[in-house]
Amino acid sequence: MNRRVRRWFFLICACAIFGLFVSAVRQMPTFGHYRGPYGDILNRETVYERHITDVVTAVNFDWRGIDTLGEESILFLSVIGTLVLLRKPSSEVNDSHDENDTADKRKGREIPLPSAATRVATLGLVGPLVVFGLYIVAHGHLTPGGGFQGGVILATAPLLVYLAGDLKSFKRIANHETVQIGEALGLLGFLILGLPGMIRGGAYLRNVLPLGTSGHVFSGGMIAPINVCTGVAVSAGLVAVTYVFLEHTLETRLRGRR
Amino acid sequence: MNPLVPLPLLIPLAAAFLLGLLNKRCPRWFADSIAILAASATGVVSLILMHESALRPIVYWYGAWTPRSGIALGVDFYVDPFSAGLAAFVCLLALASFIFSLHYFDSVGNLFHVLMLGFIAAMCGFSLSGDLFNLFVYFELMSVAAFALCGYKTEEPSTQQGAINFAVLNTIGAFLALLGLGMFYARTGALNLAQIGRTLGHDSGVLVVTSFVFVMCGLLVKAAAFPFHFWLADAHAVAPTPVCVLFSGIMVELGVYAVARVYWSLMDGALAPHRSALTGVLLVVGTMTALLGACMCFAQRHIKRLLAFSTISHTGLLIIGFALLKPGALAGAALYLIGHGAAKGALFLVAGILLHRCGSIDEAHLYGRGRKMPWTGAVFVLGGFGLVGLIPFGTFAGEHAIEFIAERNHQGWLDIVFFLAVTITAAAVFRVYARVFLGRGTRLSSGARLKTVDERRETSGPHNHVPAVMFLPAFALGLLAIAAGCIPGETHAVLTAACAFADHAGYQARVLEGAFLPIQAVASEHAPLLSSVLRSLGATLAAIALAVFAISPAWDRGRIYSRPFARSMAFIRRLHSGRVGDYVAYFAFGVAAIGIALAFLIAS
Amino acid sequence: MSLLPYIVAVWLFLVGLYGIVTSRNFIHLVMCLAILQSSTYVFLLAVGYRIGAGPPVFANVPVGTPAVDPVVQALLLTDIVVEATVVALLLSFAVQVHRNTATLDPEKVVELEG
Amino acid sequence: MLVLQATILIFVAITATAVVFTRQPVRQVVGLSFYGIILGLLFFILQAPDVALSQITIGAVALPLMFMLSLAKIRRDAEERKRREESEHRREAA
Repeated sequence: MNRRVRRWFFLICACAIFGLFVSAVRQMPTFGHYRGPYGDILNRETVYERHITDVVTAVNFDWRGIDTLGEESILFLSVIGTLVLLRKPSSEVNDSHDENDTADKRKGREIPLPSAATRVATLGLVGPLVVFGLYIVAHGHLTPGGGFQGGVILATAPLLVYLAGDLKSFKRIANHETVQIGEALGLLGFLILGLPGMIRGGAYLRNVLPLGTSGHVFSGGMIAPINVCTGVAVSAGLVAVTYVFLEHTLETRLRGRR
Repeated sequence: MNPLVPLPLLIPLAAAFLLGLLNKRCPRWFADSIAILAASATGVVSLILMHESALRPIVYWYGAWTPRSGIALGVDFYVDPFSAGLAAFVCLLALASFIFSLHYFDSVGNLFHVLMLGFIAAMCGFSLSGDLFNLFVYFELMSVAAFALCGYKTEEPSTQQGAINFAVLNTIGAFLALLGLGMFYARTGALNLAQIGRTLGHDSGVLVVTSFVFVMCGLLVKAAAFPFHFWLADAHAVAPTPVCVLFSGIMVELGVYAVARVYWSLMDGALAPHRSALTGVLLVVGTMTALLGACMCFAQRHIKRLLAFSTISHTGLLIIGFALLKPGALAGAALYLIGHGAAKGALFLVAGILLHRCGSIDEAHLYGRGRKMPWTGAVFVLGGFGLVGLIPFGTFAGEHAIEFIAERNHQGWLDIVFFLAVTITAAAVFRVYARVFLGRGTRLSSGARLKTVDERRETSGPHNHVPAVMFLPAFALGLLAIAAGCIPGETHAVLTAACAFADHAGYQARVLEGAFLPIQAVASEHAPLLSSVLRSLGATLAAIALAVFAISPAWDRGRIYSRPFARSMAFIRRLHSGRVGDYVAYFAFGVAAIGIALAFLIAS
Repeated sequence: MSLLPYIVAVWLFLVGLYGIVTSRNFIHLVMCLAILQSSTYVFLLAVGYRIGAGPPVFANVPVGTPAVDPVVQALLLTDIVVEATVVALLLSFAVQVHRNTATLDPEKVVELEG
Repeated sequence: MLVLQATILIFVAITATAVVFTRQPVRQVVGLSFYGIILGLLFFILQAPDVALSQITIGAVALPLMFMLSLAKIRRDAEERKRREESEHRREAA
């Protein structure tokens, strides 16, 4: 199809889908009048059953915990996939290094360090950011937030190090090996935490820890440890992905600096 | 609760995480053995589950959240012979491709194994899950693993193109399904298949129909049904051969299975009075898929692409088997799935061997170069017989059952569709066999190259012989394709399982109340075997004749006299343009057409 | 108003689809896919919304206070992670395409045809 | 409240359309980041603080970052290719 035909063909089909969709949603409960039983039951039961005050976290890690295991595996596989896809082609592994080196030097491509003020400011942010991320991870079952969100925040810390120009530390923190170990460990932890419930005769991912008092940090049984595992896996996964994309630049810059 | 149920998901996942943890710190043989061990263990567990669930299906609630007063709180796995059997078949094919790939993939440590294991876990979870959102999660897990595996050979431009087409189409499909899921959730407030089905009752309003259409179209993208099938050939043509075995042998078929599962568990009550409408729409889809796939298959010379189009064609036949919406036809489709998966797996492995030995996958380049590999050629021909549905093969048993039901429902014309599809696809395989392994017939001019993929060798090391680890899996799959059709008592067992599968009320009672309604088995009527045997022999002969004709000089001369035929063929080929924009436009067309047709037929 | 969120959702879906159909750049295409995915966010949240209700967090309010549906929110968290992962994979494909063919235009990268 | 929701919803639709119709990738990334923030806002208003938090961290920060990184990688790729071609030219000339 040429582009014009394709566009008009698509627009006609899109109109049809739109019409179909609108005629369908007219039969849905009106906006703002949720009536299904599932959510309401969970809202009512979670605090009694699980001593957790954030129901969304409870749904993610307890009621529908297996979904989250699947989702973490998606993250894991996609990180592995990115590593595989962006690996250096075998033809580029050996040659072209020297050439690049000289070329870089000749063109004066060394990137200047950020100014001292920027460095101090960015590096100074790392500490609070890590604390904030850890807080979000650890309080997932009490207040909004949890493994995912905290994990993502934690993952931005190494990037700040990168932005501050401290490339060697960044490379140390974020290189494939360490990060991948972190991710795999987090996921294995999640997977293993589900097993005791099964061994005790219940079912996979069944809670076996004491539930504690709701509202306290040590409450909700298995949710907190699973949350921590998720946090580790998510932050490691995101660091890994950004590192893969940055790797080449990083190497050139490190070489330029020498 | 039966502690075995989550294992088909957990074993491969654990193995994947473990290998991800060790990565380069463990030697290659260790990764190989872990992967093979995990696949076999999962297979054994699935077989045990299949056996245990034969009499009564097993429902497993994660976190021990059993339903309260008929409302599901957690996520369940539903094990019946179909779902467990599919998981077992996944593991079997995975085992074959793991063994086949012992010589493969030296370049990236053990990450290939990690991806494959994740892929296996996703497919097992996908077949066992009883929750709509959980199904979506495994759909995505399967997709992500599949995208990465498909784009594995990073140095060829075509690889990325195939992988992008695959990824974009499947992702759009997944999110369309998710919209449908949201509509179901708004209507019923439930995510569990059984509970949605119960809440829907007999409502067949436009909301329910549209939601179903969205979910179904999302799954049909995976199933490569017309007009969502365009990604499949591109993805198969570029993926590494061992991965193709899983793509063609089971992943695509799982899409059809999921449509069947969703229909029988949640829509059968609502659509019971309108079955003929759904049957009509799906028969059109299935027929188009089967015939288009067959035509495109015959027109290929890139062997993997040829096999991929034959997969499209046979998936169309599977869709027809489901579209009849009868337990008998469903049983036939299940048999057909196993028979076809094994045969197609064997064919792909032979293609991999050719690539290993000769460094090419093009019919023209390979002319006569397989003459020194008579046994490999024999497996290839065996696969061809599997595709055409010769009598002892699993495909024969399946086709026989489906056609019997079709005739009883006054859909006798489906015989012709079946005949054409299997004849043409098998003829393409025989043609390749004659040219490559016998060195007979006209040569394809390698000058008039079609724009297609230039495969490089996927393997390193010596190429002067066929290693046993490559030949044996192919041979075993070929034998399995025969065995799938001649296990005594199989037809009856599959029919019983199909009746349980299609028992809408029984499914709900089993999941939500833990009750067990006795299965009302359809007495297996003895279909007239003789006519089926004759038809299968006829199709085989026709396929051979067509292949002989295709390699004879008469074929080239005949081209001049068949302008309209050639022109329509060229048009069909132009549709498969390899441009993702076109494919997405066809996707929109498919959704709109299926949705409007179904809504219109049901409303009237 | 009662239909607006749903219409916005399907609009996002279709506009994303339109972007993909007409895209001349793989990076642009991936971004359109991200937009398309966000349609499911809007749709699911709209489905679970309840006028006048609070968030499903009972840290400071007693149980029984009207709250919106927690399930769709949990689904969304999964959904968002899925989006990020798919985008990462597609971007690495795009980078590879450019490395191999020196173009990002889907119309020009045609290796698989017929 | 409803008016606020309606306004933001319409704003979401407009921003999304703008992002799709921006054909220049770098500008589009900025738009996407903005879109992520507005979506996060919408989620807050629809009483979903958990989702809003992850939408803002992922949709407004992580995703645009990934896009930027891959754009940078592609640009560098193009430069390298050009340099390689130039040096080949020179070699041929010599």
